[in-house]
Amino acid sequence: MKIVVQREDFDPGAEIAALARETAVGAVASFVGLVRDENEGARVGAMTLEHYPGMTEKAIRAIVGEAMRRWQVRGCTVIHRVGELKPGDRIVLVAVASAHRGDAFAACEFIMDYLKTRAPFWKKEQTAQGERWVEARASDDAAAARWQEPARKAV
Amino acid sequence: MKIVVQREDFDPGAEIAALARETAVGAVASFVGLVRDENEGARVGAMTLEHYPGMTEKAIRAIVGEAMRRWQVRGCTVIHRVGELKPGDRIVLVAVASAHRGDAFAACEFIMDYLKTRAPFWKKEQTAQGERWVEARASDDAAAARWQEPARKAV
Amino acid sequence: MTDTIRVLYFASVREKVGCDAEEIELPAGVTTIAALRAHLRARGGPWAEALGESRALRAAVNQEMVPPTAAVRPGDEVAFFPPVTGG
Amino acid sequence: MTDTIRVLYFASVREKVGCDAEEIELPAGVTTIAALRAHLRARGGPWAEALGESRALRAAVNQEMVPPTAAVRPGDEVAFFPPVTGG
Repeated sequence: MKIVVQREDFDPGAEIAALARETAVGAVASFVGLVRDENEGARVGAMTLEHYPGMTEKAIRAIVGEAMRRWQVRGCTVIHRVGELKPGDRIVLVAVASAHRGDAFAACEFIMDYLKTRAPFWKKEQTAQGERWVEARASDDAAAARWQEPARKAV
Repeated sequence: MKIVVQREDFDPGAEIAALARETAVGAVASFVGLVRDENEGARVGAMTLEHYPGMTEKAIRAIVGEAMRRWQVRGCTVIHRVGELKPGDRIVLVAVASAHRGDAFAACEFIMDYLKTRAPFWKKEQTAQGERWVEARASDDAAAARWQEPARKAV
Repeated sequence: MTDTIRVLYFASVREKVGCDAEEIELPAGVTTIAALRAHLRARGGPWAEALGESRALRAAVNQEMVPPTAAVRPGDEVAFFPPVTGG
Repeated sequence: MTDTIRVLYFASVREKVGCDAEEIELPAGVTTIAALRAHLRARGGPWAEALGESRALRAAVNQEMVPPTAAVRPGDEVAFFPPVTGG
């Protein structure tokens, strides 16, 4: 499991190749999130990503651990950038290696959905109308809620 | 939409970067399928991928077209190799670019599931026990069936 | 206009019949994939085996996957093959 | 043993209170996140606004996200922040 929070860019191809090195891996599902030049109707010129050092890595490790409990995962890489970013810049990479594609896809999407709602990152956008903190989306909560396991009955 | 069937290897990082070039793209979901060194309990030394030239490209184009009808897709790349492959070799890449991650993930997994059951490729494995054609899996049919839309009522 | 069709075989079907493509005359009365398969099977030997009724085969007409009830017409390109295993 | 806790503020909360971290004495009777938030809000001014009851804020104790009912003990690291927006 490789979890990194950094200011620098990353290389998705190199990360995917590193996960594919083990010959029992038949599937690598991955996701790259990028800064869009438009959000909620305003042009975005730049963005600053703030985080909670220490807690961030812990939170991501817990999310990945939960994914490994639920699915057959042979390797996982999460890289999240912080600091100043411009439209087109990569923000986040989640890559999951597994023997089979179903596990790889599910674990990758699960990690992204949980990261969106549980990892302490905050985005501030610079637009023509000034700076603004990005607001959390109800759709992200809904996406994460899909993965909730049925509650166990109290005994 | 880029669809290629080729003997040569491909570069997932370069393909993902090409899809990410448009700044309205906020998400690129991708999948890389690889030759495993073990299948159905036997060690696999090599594999040959046969296909139906002409129909293959058509079938993949139809699958990608269906994905674009169902989800917001801003770009899509499918590369599938044929010929001789060894354990660890890449077989297939599906990469989907979208404004949002939900569309990118769904379209990418849909294309993989349909490709597995509708694109005319056949795998033959070389194992210590000799050559054998890989048999289609019921689990792949089940994975593709998940995406079936409810039938319209006859009028 | 021609009365022939082109028939292609892939993967294990191709290996069993020992042939990857042939031109054949479409016999009168053979108008569907199922009928064509029965016609070819009637050649006996490797044909009877490769296209045996118990085999779960797929077919395509003019490069589109079709059910056994699909029509076959002169000039068509028809293919028989096992369920696909790419990806 | 110390009676102080470390309180951290992030994003819009940090900007509003004009402070990213402080050490405070944990007052007697303040034993939960909700009570600590009310205690800080009682400072008035930017505190009342940044930690206002109508704001959907999140909290963490020792770097784990917790509900408002969670316990706060001397020595803890507590953080207040808006809902996260990474990824």
